[in-house]
Amino acid sequence: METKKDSQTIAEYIKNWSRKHSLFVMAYGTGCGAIEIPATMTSRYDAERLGIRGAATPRQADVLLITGYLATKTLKRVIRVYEQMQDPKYVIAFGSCTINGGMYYDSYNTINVLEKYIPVDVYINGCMPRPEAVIAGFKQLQDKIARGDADNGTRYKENLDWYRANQQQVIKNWRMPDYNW
Amino acid sequence: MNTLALILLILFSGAIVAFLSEKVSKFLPSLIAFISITAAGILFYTSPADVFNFKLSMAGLNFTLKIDEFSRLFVHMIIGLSWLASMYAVGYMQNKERQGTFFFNMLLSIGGMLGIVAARDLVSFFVFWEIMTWSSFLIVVWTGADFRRTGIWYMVFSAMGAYAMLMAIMMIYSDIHTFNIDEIIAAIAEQRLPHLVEASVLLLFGFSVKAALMPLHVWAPNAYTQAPAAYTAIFSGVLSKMGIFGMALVLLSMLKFANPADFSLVYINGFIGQILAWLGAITAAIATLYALIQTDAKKLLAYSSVAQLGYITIGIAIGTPLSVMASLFLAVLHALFKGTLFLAMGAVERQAGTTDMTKISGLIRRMPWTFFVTLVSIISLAGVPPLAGFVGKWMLYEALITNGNVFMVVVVFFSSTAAFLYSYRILFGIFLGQEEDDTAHVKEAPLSMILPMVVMALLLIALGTYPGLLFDPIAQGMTVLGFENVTWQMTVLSNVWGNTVNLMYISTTIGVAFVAALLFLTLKGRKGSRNVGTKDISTSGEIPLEHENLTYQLDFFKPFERAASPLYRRKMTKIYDDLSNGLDALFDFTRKIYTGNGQTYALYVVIFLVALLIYVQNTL
Amino acid sequence: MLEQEQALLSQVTSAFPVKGKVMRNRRVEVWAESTTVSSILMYVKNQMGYQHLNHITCIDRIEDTKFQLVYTVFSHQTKMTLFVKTFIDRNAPVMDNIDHIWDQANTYERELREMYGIQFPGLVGAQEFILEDWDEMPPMRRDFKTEEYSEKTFSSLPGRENTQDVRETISTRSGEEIPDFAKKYSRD
Amino acid sequence: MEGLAIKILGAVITTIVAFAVGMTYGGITRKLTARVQNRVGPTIFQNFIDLLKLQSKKTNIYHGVMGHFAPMWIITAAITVLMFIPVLHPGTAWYNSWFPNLSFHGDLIFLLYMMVFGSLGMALGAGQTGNPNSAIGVTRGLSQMVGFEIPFVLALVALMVQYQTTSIQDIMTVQRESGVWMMFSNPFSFLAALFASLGMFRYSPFDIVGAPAELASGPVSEFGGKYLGTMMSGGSIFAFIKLTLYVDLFLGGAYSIPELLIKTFALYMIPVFYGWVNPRYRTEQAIRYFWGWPTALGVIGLLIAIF
Repeated sequence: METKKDSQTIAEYIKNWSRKHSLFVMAYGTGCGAIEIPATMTSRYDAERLGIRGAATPRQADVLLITGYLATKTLKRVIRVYEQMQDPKYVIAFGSCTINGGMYYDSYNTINVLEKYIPVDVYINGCMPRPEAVIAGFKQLQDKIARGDADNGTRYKENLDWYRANQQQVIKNWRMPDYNW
Repeated sequence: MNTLALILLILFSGAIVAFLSEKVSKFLPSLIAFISITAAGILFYTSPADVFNFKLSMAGLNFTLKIDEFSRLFVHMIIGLSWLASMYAVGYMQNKERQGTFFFNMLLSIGGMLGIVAARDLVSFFVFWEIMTWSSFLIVVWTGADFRRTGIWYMVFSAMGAYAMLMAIMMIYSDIHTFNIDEIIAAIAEQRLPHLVEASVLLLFGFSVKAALMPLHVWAPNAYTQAPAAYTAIFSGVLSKMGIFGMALVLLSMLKFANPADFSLVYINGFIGQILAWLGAITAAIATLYALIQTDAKKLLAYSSVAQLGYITIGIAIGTPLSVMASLFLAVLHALFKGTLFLAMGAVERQAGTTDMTKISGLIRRMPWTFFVTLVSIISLAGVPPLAGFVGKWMLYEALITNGNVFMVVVVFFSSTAAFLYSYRILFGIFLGQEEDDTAHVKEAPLSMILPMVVMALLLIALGTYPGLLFDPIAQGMTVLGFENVTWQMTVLSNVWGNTVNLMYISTTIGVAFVAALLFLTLKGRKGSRNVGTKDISTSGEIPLEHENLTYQLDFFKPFERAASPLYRRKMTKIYDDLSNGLDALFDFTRKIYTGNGQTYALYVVIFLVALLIYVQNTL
Repeated sequence: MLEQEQALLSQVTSAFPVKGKVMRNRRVEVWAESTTVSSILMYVKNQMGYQHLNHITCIDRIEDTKFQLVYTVFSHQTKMTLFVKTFIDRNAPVMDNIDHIWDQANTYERELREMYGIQFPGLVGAQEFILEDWDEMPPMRRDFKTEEYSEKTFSSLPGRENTQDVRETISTRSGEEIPDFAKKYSRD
Repeated sequence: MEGLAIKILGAVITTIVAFAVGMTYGGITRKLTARVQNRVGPTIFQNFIDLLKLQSKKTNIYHGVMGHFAPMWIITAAITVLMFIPVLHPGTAWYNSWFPNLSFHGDLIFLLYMMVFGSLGMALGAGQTGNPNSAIGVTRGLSQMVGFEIPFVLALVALMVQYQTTSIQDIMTVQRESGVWMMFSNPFSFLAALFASLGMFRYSPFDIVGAPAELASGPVSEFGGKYLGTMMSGGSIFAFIKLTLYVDLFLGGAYSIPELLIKTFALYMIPVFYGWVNPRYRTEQAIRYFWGWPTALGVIGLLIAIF
């Protein structure tokens, strides 16, 4: 861990430091977990003190926060939003549903593992995770950014074929436009 | 032969030849129009300044034509814009029917305008005025569309203006038995013109019609919209300035040269000027409000022309050196930027088929040059530095503030701030927004259409830093109007309080900052910078389908409209409609006297006789 | 006792060849042939003031190879709910379209079409309602094996197939007892 | 030549000061807002961190040439206006050495129009993205501008007529010589301008342009990375410019940087405080707001200035 940090150049270190302390979150309220986000952002838990702030559109966002289960229909939109985000970008998967399907493990239209479709940096488990857990997840992401490990977009681009194959297995009628990424 | 007469002859005979040549080829009239305007232009610019004198005595009348320094400013505008517009018209009118009629009238009206600015007697002034009015009327109804709303309004108002002018001319003639303008001015100076005020008001009424001033503007938006774009540029750019020319003649030459000792006359002059200025300000405000709710780009520009003419009128009506200068500067600029805008809209109409902003969008990549010229003219129109429009606006504001017309400044400021709204509307509506598939076939207009627009756009850019290029002829022209020693500098603006604005520094700062920002933003991280299409937008993750139009075009300024709804409640056309309906009813009532019944007429005779008897009885 | 309900029942049964019963207070059900359902609904809406269509429900009676459809209508005047129930063949499920009686029926019928594969002749509306690009058996049918489908389509990552109950692990790690009430919800 | 170098250095220093002050004020506002909401809040330098992060994004998306130009227009307008505004009192030592820039060469009306330049670029860039939210945001912004411009112009005209000058420097000099600030000599105009400033700073209830949660941040919704970062810097400089302009015009200018900071901060807190206790207006409500009492105050101020 420390070795990696030492291997960074000073410019990279500063950049990563700024990225770490300024996380614009695109909270994609796909499932029931979205209700935990207001609690995290407002007075009691106040995520803004860590530099975490909501972003309105994927263009401005750094972190894609998937809050809960993803229907296949929603997955399409999530992929779209993810691809519209600009590097470096990070994904936090939130709740059990994104890990193994959670209580929707046998549903016919809810995906079970998010990581098959887009790369995930940090999982926060629980159903629902409490705001403390969310903040702990953000902390973990910040550590990862500071180490320079969080190269989510690169991972996606390098393994694009694998991700695309998985995505197309679920989204049968693949109508994602060519221009999108 | 006399050069001035030759120029007019070239134009008028060119008109006839153009009309006849349509039989030979559809293409020929446009070419002949272009050639004759080019010839007239070459003749004008190659001849020395003192040859433009022409006298003709006929049927006991002396026709005098002379181009002085003030007229010369307008001649520059007329010839310059007409030349560019006729070059543009070659491409624009391609494949259209009845070109002969169009170019006949176009050349006729250009000749008419030249005659107006050169006329030094009221008869030839009036004759040329009517030539201009009629030829422009024929062009307005040329497309044949919507004759009732357009043609009739235009004709009725022009006729009203012409009658008023004729009455004024006769009034003056009955007083001093001359038509010559110089003699009239001399007579005014010697106070030999008892009907000066009445005649001035009537003349101003006639000119206000052409300048589309507030209560008399109703013909303008439709007429500007209906005329083909190549002519609308001239129509709105210079033809409407003939009203301004006339106003300058009356307000600044005739009334100003009156004896200053005559208190009432001076008072009247100031009074008329104030009223005109306020009318101009109200015109500017109201027309701007109506411009921003239009959905057709050409109609929007038509309303905007009315508004801009309001500013120009203010400057002339206030009558201080700075305001007159501002007004004339704005007049030339208006010819440039509104000419460009109408030409650009014509190009859009020709290439994309419509100027309805709810139907087209995202043409920026298809018509980049048209977008560029539109952008430059819109920035000039809005008066944003560093382009030329700012110079005119600045001088107008400073003239009004230093003159104490503070509330008028607020009205003008309101209208020019609201002008940002429609400026953005037109840029966004046509060139920005989503790129749609149904406009994918649109190509850039041909070079012969682009070139005139680009020339004017470059002029606007140059005048933004070097307005002195234009101050020079304006200052010379103002000498004729009686403003001696108007001071001007090439790149510095100043008002009577001694405050200055240095345009050179402004342009330099903007240039340096912009280039620095451009380099920084373009070079920094250029590997990661990507240009994506307008369909790649964040719509909450939804993928817009091909046929889904996401452009925001309808009810564009609805919130503003709601906020300003009291201002939209009254429409001038409705008032005129009510007036005409009322008159109709009145005459209808009057007509009832004539019942067509012999007994009723017999009764009238009896009543009349009784009344007569009673009257005679009483008097005896 | 339940006069209103009896009156309603008798009114419907006298008008149509249906049988039915009073379920309880303000709940009346009638059993009808599938072909008469639309006329019953038309009748109760127009003649008896049952203006409100609450819902259309489908129950998959796989044992009888039948779908049971339940139309729930409600009267704002009498505050009574009438259930019109019918069976249709599960192998060729076709039912009368009633969206000319209630516009909102369109939505329910599109859902039934998608989730059970019941056809409503003359039903207007996009074929896709909630699902996108669905080409399997309609998913709400009971013979659709949802877990199998889920495993096949949304298979876990290699090494994470085992979705076991982790509470054992957690409890041993933190030295806590799993309470009894929690044990009975265990997946195994 | 040496004089030119000094001048350029002065311009750079002015820009840096304006940028730093604007950004820090933004950060302080965020901190204060957090404290008001009983939160800890970010550090007051959070905006700098955000900017650094935005500028160090690896990929940047733009939609066409106007989208690429828009941030440049904003920053150009910001720097140009800054160059023509007297940051400090003319004649003071600090002023003469570092902040004279070009403030002799522009006047109030020029500044008013120059400020629009940036908004125009922004509007064009937002328009080309094709995002409907952007266009809606722009129309709201323009409409609101027509709203607050009326009381603002009334106040400024009163100012110019009262002091018989349109130069900002002269206005400052007159205030210094007479010893009475404009805000006391013509309080009505000052109030009108103050109300207008609420709309100018776009804090709630006048945050209808960005309208978080309603328009997806409005005009900037398609801008990210270096583009958003540059816009942010331009916006910060503009905040400083507006505050300095108000201080110059109504509060008699400042003799030194600390004095300027105190005055501008006090002014800045007015829209911020007002925003804390107000929900968002609709566009037409906002316009009507400005055309109501603020305009009446402006007219009274103008009448006082004339007579």
